[in-house]
Amino acid sequence: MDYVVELDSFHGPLDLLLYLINENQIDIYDIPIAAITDQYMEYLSITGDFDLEKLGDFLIMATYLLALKTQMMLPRHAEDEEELTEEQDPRTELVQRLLYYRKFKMAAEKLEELKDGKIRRYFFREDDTRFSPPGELTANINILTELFYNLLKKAQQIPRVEIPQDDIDVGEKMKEILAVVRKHRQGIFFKDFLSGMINKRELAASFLALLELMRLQKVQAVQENEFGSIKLFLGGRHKNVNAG
Amino acid sequence: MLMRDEIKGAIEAILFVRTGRVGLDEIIDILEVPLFDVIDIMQEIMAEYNVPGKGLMIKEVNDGYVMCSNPEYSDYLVKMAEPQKKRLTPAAMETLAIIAYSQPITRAEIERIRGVKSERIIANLLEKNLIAEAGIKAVLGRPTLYETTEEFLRVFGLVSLKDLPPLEEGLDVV
Amino acid sequence: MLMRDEIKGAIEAILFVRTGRVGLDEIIDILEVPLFDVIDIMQEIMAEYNVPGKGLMIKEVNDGYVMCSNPEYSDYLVKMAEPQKKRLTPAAMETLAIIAYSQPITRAEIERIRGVKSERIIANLLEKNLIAEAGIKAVLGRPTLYETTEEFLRVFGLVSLKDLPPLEEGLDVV
Repeated sequence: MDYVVELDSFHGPLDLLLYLINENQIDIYDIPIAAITDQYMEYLSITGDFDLEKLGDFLIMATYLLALKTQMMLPRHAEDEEELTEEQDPRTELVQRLLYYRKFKMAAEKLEELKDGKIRRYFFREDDTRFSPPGELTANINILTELFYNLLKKAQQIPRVEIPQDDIDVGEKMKEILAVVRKHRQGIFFKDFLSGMINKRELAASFLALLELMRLQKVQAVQENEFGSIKLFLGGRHKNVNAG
Repeated sequence: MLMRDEIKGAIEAILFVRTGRVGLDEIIDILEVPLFDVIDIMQEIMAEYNVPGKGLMIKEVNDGYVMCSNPEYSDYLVKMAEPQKKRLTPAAMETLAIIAYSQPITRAEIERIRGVKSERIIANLLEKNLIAEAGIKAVLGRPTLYETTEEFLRVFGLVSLKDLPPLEEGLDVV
Repeated sequence: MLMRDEIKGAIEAILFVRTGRVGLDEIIDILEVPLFDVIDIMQEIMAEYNVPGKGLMIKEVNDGYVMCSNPEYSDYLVKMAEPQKKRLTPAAMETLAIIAYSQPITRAEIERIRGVKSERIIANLLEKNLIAEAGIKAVLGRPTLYETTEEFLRVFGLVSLKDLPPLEEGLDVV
């Protein structure tokens, strides 16, 4: 695959997915999850200097896709041999989200055209009040004080976090995850595993570690109902998703 | 007492001076003329203005009026460089579109549609005065609601939100 | 090629949109019509507009034109609610609050408190003359310090910074 488009140019995981679907000329109602997931993961592996905060959102989608891929590979009961109905298809929620997102993405393009006058539009008089002298300002000192007070209160609730200079070791994180997953035989929610981490680099390292563990099939991630709510099990233990 | 032609001229001047909507009530306050007369004269003014080929138009919006250019000429007006044109990133445009079509809406709802954290973009749109806070949603956590502003209408050349281009067919915005 | 009526309409729209003078050269550039035609059509437009009683006028200024309201109606225009007094955005108020209570302060310090980039807001407050640069902090990078101005005191109705409302106990400003 040629990486013509950098991950950084996508606004989010849904944007990247839509791009892949478009590039491969895939029917959005019948997405080959395995193939798309692999391509998506390839994109993530070449993140480079990617904004870590944004990366977190991409990684959540990655875990979701991997869980979905696992679910799709499960053998179905004999009577399900025919076409899946919409309710049965595990991809339905993803498709809905993609369609919904795409609608706004298209609306954004329309708005841009409107702004640039590519679509006929009204113009109004230039707003010269925007350049009015500061004498025209109205302001209230009590609001100012209250704002600052609230800021201070908020600031004092947030513990200061120093971001370590050294890269957090993904290998170390893999060991940690394995240890935790071994301890929780009934499975543990990934978000519970992450809770307590306040450092973005640590979060990202944990995601990467999890993805690697899943690739090595040492850990299995299962998505139960809700989007984004991923439960982790020791690899190979949890064979039947629907029973869980 | 003002003559009918004077009222007409004064209303034209009032609509011209204001960038944006002038309420019917404001016109009555300023001119001290009965509602009935103002409505009658407005009909006459609008009939004169809103003719194909004319440069200016007058549109009715929520019990008020806005003077704007005739969209026929938008190709030319685009060429007039407006000081500090507001450039928006595609991600900001996307967020703005979600707010425009689904307002009022909370940050969590926006993030659910986009699939990414949007705090910084929302702060940026607030700062550009394209969106504003629109109260609190009565759900757990009491999140802030956002809506688009008059400035949004101005920048995107809309008289009211009704002028937003229709969304793709077959899919309803919840 | 534009028809004469279209050129007229387009010029009206151009003059309307701009608050201030539009040069003859600009009109020619935008419409791509010969100078001679523009001058001729402008004569016609001005003859139509500049009639007693009309709300709008078009004046010739230094090889250009300005659309403005007819001074006959200035008594009414004065009565229009102040072109809505400028309010600071919540984000700008927040930034100003931090500066007011913690001055002199650097941008990095402001951003640490707010948790968002504040460069543009600071530029905006500087432009409004509500804050000013107050030297350089003697730390790595030698960042600029900011403080509030006399104009800030005036806008907020304070005689001096001592009049800032005291903060509640238990919260340290740092």
